This record gives sequence, structure tokens and C-alpha cells, in this order.
Amino acid sequence: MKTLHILNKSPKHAFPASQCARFYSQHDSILLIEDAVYYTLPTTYPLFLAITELRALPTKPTIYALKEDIDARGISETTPNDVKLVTYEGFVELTASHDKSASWY
Amino acid sequence: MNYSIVVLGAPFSSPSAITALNFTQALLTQGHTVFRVFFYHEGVHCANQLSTPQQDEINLTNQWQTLKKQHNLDLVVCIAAGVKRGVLDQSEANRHEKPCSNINDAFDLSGLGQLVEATEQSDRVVTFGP
Amino acid sequence: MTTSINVDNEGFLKNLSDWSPDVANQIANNEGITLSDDHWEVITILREFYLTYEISPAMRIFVKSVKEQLGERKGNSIHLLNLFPGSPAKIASKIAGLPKPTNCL
Amino acid sequence: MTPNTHKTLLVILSQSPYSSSLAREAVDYCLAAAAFEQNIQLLFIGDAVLQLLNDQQPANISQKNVAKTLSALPIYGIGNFFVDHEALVRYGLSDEQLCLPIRKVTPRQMADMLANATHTLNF
Repeated sequence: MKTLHILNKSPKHAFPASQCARFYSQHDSILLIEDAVYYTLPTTYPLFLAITELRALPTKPTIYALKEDIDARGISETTPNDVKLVTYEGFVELTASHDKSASWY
Repeated sequence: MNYSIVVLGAPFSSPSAITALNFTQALLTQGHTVFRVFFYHEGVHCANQLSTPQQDEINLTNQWQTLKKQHNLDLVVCIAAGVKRGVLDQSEANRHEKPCSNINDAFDLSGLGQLVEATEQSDRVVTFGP
Repeated sequence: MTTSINVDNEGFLKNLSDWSPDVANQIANNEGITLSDDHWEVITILREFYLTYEISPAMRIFVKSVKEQLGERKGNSIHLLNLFPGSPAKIASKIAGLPKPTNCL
Repeated sequence: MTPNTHKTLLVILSQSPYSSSLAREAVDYCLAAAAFEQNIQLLFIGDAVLQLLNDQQPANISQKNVAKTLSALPIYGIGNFFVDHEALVRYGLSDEQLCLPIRKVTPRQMADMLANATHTLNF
């Protein structure tokens, strides 16, 4: 069963991201919304991927970010290539295509 | 698919109150159904009809009310969390001897059993954290 | 009879610290109940439950607690209904000086 | 509402007891779920292990005792308590300091619990 992990807190909060990483199973996905989209900045993204549990996964986690929140914060130019942007429509589709969602905050 | 939404953030303290509204709108646009939107923790403030943002700011309470009119949504505010934070309907205002009520009539005050039922009855439950 | 106790429109104590056995007798009188030993053993169980867990028990748990401490003959809803007609958990809680319940379940 | 035994609800608690009302509201949710005979599992992670300390005396900070109310859950029929072992170690807590009988779980087991749950609620 696939879980969509939803993160909404900025990188200053280490806990939600680390929990999301610890609960991550293969085939799950991570969606960054609200201030968690700041994880896509060039300086913070490597730190996010370096979270021990994510680094230890056999395959790289699938990471999405909410386009509306990225655009709102003026950071659309720097989104890393491996972060997939989704609109609210895509957000809905992600919740439907995963068996459940877990919100870490 | 049948969804329930849990809103834990208050307008102006957390973006999640707005995210939850946008998400619910997108859900309905795509033809999904919403079993219930449950307002808990600080999310109960979304139901306060006395909230009066400036005209060029979003009024979340009114937006939920409009969405309810269009889609007949079940908007439930946890009664314990609501009353403790000053979100009361007329019956609770009478019961607790308060001078006025303030809940927007698109919302119903009810017990946590409504959240239990929502998790039981829905295919998906999406929480918008505080 | 006229009472000097400070209660709200539903007869609950406004200040829980006002509670005493005398006050309990007055609240009971307001409810049309004269407290007997049978009432008191139940009220004592309720107060102990509240001091232990800081919550008022739901009806099912109320019955269960009375059954555990006083046995089958008294630990059933008929006995409790006889003692506290109408809504036993609510009325007994009121007399025992527990907080006014939220209109929850 | 009829209980559906095929559904498992995982309630994940992650907040310390007095940082906000969330810890309290999570217990309230569990009590309600118990009243409706739902099949729930409680998992304490991160700061939430601090909710379990059995010597809390919060009267002087004008708070109700979270541990006391948590310890009512078994009477309400909830018996599945799991705790993030690493969080216990992080805060140096031992079993005898805790107000509930708990099972310690590893990150792998926690991920499996989430994977196998029908829904999860995080408080």
C-alpha cells in the first residue's frame, strides 16, 4: 500500500522531514506544500536528500512540490530537475493514486 | 472517490486553512465526493463568521459557505475544540450563558464521533496540519 | 428549597472547587433526588474516576467502573437509572461536582 | 455506524504534552474512536514519548494532566500502544517511567505499520 507523505513546514523544522523519511516505504511519494516547498532551494535540497533515512533507501524517493506554493514564494526558477511540480489538480490525483496520505508537521 | 478533509490550522496563523479550501475545490472540480470536512484544533476558527478580513483579503469562512452552497458539503466543527476557543452556535451560547453566538450557519458543531465516522466512511482522509 | 450554591442554567457548579458533600446534597435536591448510601457509593466512584483520569466517564465506562467496584447487582444501567433518573452519567457527574460535559457524543 | 474490522486506523502522536492542545485533542479523538469501537493503533513518536511520563504534575502550569487521561485508554478498550524506540532512547526514558504498557518499535516496523494501515491521522 502506497502512502503520500505530505510535508508543510519550512526547513527550519527538522522533525517533520525526518519522520517522513523514517516512515517512507518503497513506492511511496513525498509532496512538499506550503513552507516545505523551501526544501527545493539549491542550498536546502541537498540537505533534504541527505536525511539519513532517505539516503539509505534503495531507490531515490519520488518528490513532488505544489506549484502554486512554489510560484507564490518566488522560487520557481530554482526547482531541482528531479522535483516534479504539481498543481492542486495534481495534488488531488496524487492523493487518489496513493492508498492513503500522512501529514507530517 | 469519497474524501474526508481534516483542517487543523486557523486562518492567519497557518496557510493550511487556505490549502485545505483550495484542495477541496480541486477535489470537487475533478468529480470526487467529499463525505465531510472536519475542523479540529485551531481549524475551528475557520467557522467564525465574525472574522472580518479587509476586503482585498480572503474570507475563508465565506468561501467555505459558498463551496457548501454549490456542493452541499458537510462542514463539521468539533464542539469541544470549538466551544473552548469561542466558536459557538446559539444553542451552545445559551447553554454556556454567553451573550452571542458566532458560528457561520454553513457549519455544524458536533462531536468527535463525526471524525471517527469520517475515517470509517471515506476512501481517503487528507489532513491539513496546523 | 432555596439554595445558596453557585450553579449555571443546567445546574452544574460554576466553580468545581465549591464542591463538598453538603453542596452535593443541594445539587441533588435541585434534581429532585435525596441522596442515599446507594447514591453516595456511586458518587464516590465517579469522583475517584475523575481524580485518576481527569475526564468524566462515558456512560458505558461509568457502568463498567461501578460494576468493577460494587459488583453486577449495582453495576448495571437499570440500577444507575433508578438512582439518577433520565441521564445517569450526566446527572451523577453534576452531583459529584465534575465539569459540565461538552455536548459531544 | 457499524464497526469495520477490516479497516485499521493508525493514530500517530508526535507532540510534547504541553506545547499546544494537540496532545490533549489527540487523546480526546482516541476516546471517541474507542466509544465507536474502532480498531485503532496508537504510535508515539518524537516528542510524544514525553506524554507518557507518569510523574507529570502540571497543575501549577494550569494544564490538565495528559498522562492521567492517556492512562484511561485501556479502560476504554484501546490496547495497541506502540512507541518509537529511538525516541525513548533519545530522551533516556525507561519503561517504569511510562504510564502505559507499550511495545517498542523500530523505524522499519513503524514504516510497515503505516504501510498496512487503512488511514492515518497525525496529531
